[in-house]
Amino acid sequence: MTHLGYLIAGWSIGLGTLAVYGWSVARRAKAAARHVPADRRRWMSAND
Amino acid sequence: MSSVGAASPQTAQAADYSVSSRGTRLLGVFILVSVPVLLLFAFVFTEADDTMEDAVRLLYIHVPVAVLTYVAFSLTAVGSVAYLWKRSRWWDTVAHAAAEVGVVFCGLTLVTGSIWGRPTWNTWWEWGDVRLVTTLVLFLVFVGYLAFRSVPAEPETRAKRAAVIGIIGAINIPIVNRSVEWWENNTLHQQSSLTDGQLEDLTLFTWFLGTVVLGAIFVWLLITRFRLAWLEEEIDRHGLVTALEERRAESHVGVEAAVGGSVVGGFQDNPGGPQ
Amino acid sequence: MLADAWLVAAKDLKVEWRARIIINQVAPFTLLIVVLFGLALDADPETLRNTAPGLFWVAVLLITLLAVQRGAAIETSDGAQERILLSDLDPAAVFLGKALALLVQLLALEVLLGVAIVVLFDVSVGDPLLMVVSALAASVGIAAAGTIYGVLAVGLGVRETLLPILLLPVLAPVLISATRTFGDAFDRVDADGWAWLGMLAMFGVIYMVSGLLAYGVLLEET
Amino acid sequence: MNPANHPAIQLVDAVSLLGRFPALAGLSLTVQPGEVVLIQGPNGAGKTTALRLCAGLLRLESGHGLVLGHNLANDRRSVRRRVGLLGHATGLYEDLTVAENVEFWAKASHADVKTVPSALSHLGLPARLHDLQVRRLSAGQRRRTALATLLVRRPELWLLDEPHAALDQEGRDIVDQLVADAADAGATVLLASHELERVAGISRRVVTIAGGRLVGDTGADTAKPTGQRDQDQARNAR
Repeated sequence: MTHLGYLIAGWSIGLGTLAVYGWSVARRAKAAARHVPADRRRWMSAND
Repeated sequence: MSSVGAASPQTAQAADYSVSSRGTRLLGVFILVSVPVLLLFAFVFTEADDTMEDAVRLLYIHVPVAVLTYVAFSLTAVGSVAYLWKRSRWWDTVAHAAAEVGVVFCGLTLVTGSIWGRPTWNTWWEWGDVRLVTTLVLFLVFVGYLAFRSVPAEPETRAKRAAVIGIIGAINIPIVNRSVEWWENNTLHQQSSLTDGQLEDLTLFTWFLGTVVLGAIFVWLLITRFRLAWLEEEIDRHGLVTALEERRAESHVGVEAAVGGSVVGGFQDNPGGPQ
Repeated sequence: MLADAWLVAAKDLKVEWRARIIINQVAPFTLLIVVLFGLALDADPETLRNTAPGLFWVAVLLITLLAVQRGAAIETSDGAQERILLSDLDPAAVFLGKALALLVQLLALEVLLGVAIVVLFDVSVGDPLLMVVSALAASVGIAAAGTIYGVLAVGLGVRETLLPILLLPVLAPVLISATRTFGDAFDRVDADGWAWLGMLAMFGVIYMVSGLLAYGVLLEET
Repeated sequence: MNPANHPAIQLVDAVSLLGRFPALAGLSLTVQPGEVVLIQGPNGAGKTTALRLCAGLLRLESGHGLVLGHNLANDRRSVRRRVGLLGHATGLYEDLTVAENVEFWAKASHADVKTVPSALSHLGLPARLHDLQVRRLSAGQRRRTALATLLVRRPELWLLDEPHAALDQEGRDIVDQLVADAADAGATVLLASHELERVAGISRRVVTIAGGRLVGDTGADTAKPTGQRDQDQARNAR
């Protein structure tokens, strides 16, 4: 396979960034949810 | 996102502060399953391109990410217009979440495009290319948008001004695109590659799959980011309720002080005044 | 409304004429930019002539930042912005007035900058009319966008640092187009300057309309 | 709007924020047209915020508010055009002269520019000061100039935040006269001050706020020399 280095770099940066970003958003949201009363986190019951 | 994807509804207990819902958990599972499938298609099932050789495999992530960038910024513009129209916090939050996810996707568009351009065009960056320069300017416009949003301000003021910035940013896209196109109309981009009929069915399918998978990631991120922003505003409101109670308590203590303890003279020493 | 716009523009210009901030501080800065470019580009006459159009407009963008900040500071120094809200002035008229005042100041500085570039970089102007008309069209767009973004960051306390990142990317099309028209006017690039003028005019119109519509929303602080 | 049918100010449980601080935490206050009301309270009680809310400059976070018949929730712009607010900032341009400033704000309020000289002399600003740049004025002279910009506008509701601050005895007397004249002309005046004894003479009703809420509302009888009360009652009856 040609350009293997570029391929690995491109895909790993792409998927890696999305994973790290997604993880950080989920973590921040989890931390934020601690400070909000359960009844004000309204989408949870609405979607479930 | 893996942690959320793995969490099943049964494990969600009262002490669980995860912001996932059944929808996002299903989406998470789908993403975890489909990413390896996409990788299989992108690296194993499809053939190398005649001219780009194996570098074409980068396009299976680059193109969907680029498309979703424009979706995200369009969503910011829609949210901004809807906010100014309806003045609802929901739309402001949509615009904010879309802009942040959009900046991440826009950055990835630039990076993956650059990595693809190096072996293909033999350059990391090409000033003459319309889409490259447009995307870079767009990136900077929305980095500015996020910078503005991160400044502490009264929420309503910030929402209104951010909406204007978001709309102007979106208006700017076609203007920048036009001007760059005129500037150097020798674009290096394979403008016809999707339409000139030389593509194999499998290549086309992989592109489609890439759009679906990255679209799912995009939606998951958008929803989760929206919920984060929503929670942050709820915290703010909750803080306001507490502050209001404290403030009201002051009015009972403050009666005697109000009548007796007034300071003669200066008007500068009033902390209730505008800062 | 035009009378109100003129009232605001005349006030801004009168304040500037008294305070001389633009004349005493920004104008010398303008010359300084030209000199710095000359030093940075190794004093090679041919390079200087080739890059003169771009240098001119980059310098204009830097000046714009200062002029916009100054224009916003006039209103915020002692709560005048609030008084404007309490007045009968239509926000669109205020926008028009402030943009007009900014335009006049930019044009004055551009004349200075143009003379400096022509003299110091030894540029020969092949098409003075194109140069003048395109500078006018570009400045209208810059003044309109600058006025919009000038009020955006007011009241947030970080105007100085926020303004460049918000305003400059938006002005990128002006930089591209105006550099082309000047390149053509200086006989430096093979571009149709008059066609680029259309782009500048379009930019000016779009931002003028945006400002007229959006200024009311932005002026109101809370 | 017929002022006779509306209170000049009607706030019900008004909450207003400064940043994220609830400066007004449920203020209820009704002021009838033609009334002169003094708001007093300790530092940080919310006096300034109350005036700015009534001027249409602040958003009503919750509660109801009507000023001159306009709803604060959706028509603050109409309110802003009919009030005269003297705040802590004077809103003057330092580099313009006294006359230029007053003329600018007169024109900006679409008021008659010909009344500018008389307004300036009414505020005790002699002709030699008219062509002086505001940056050369003392704090008291600035406040007089700011009051002159309000006077040319003839607002229906005067909102004066510490109007006596920085003024000498002559200036304070002028302000008192200004308030009396405004009330005579049928305008409503709301003053905020913590110098009760200074302003008590010009106001019939004293409202006390603390912690962003109303804690006291004494009508005419506590803070008013008897001699003026009848005069005031006659005035209000008109």
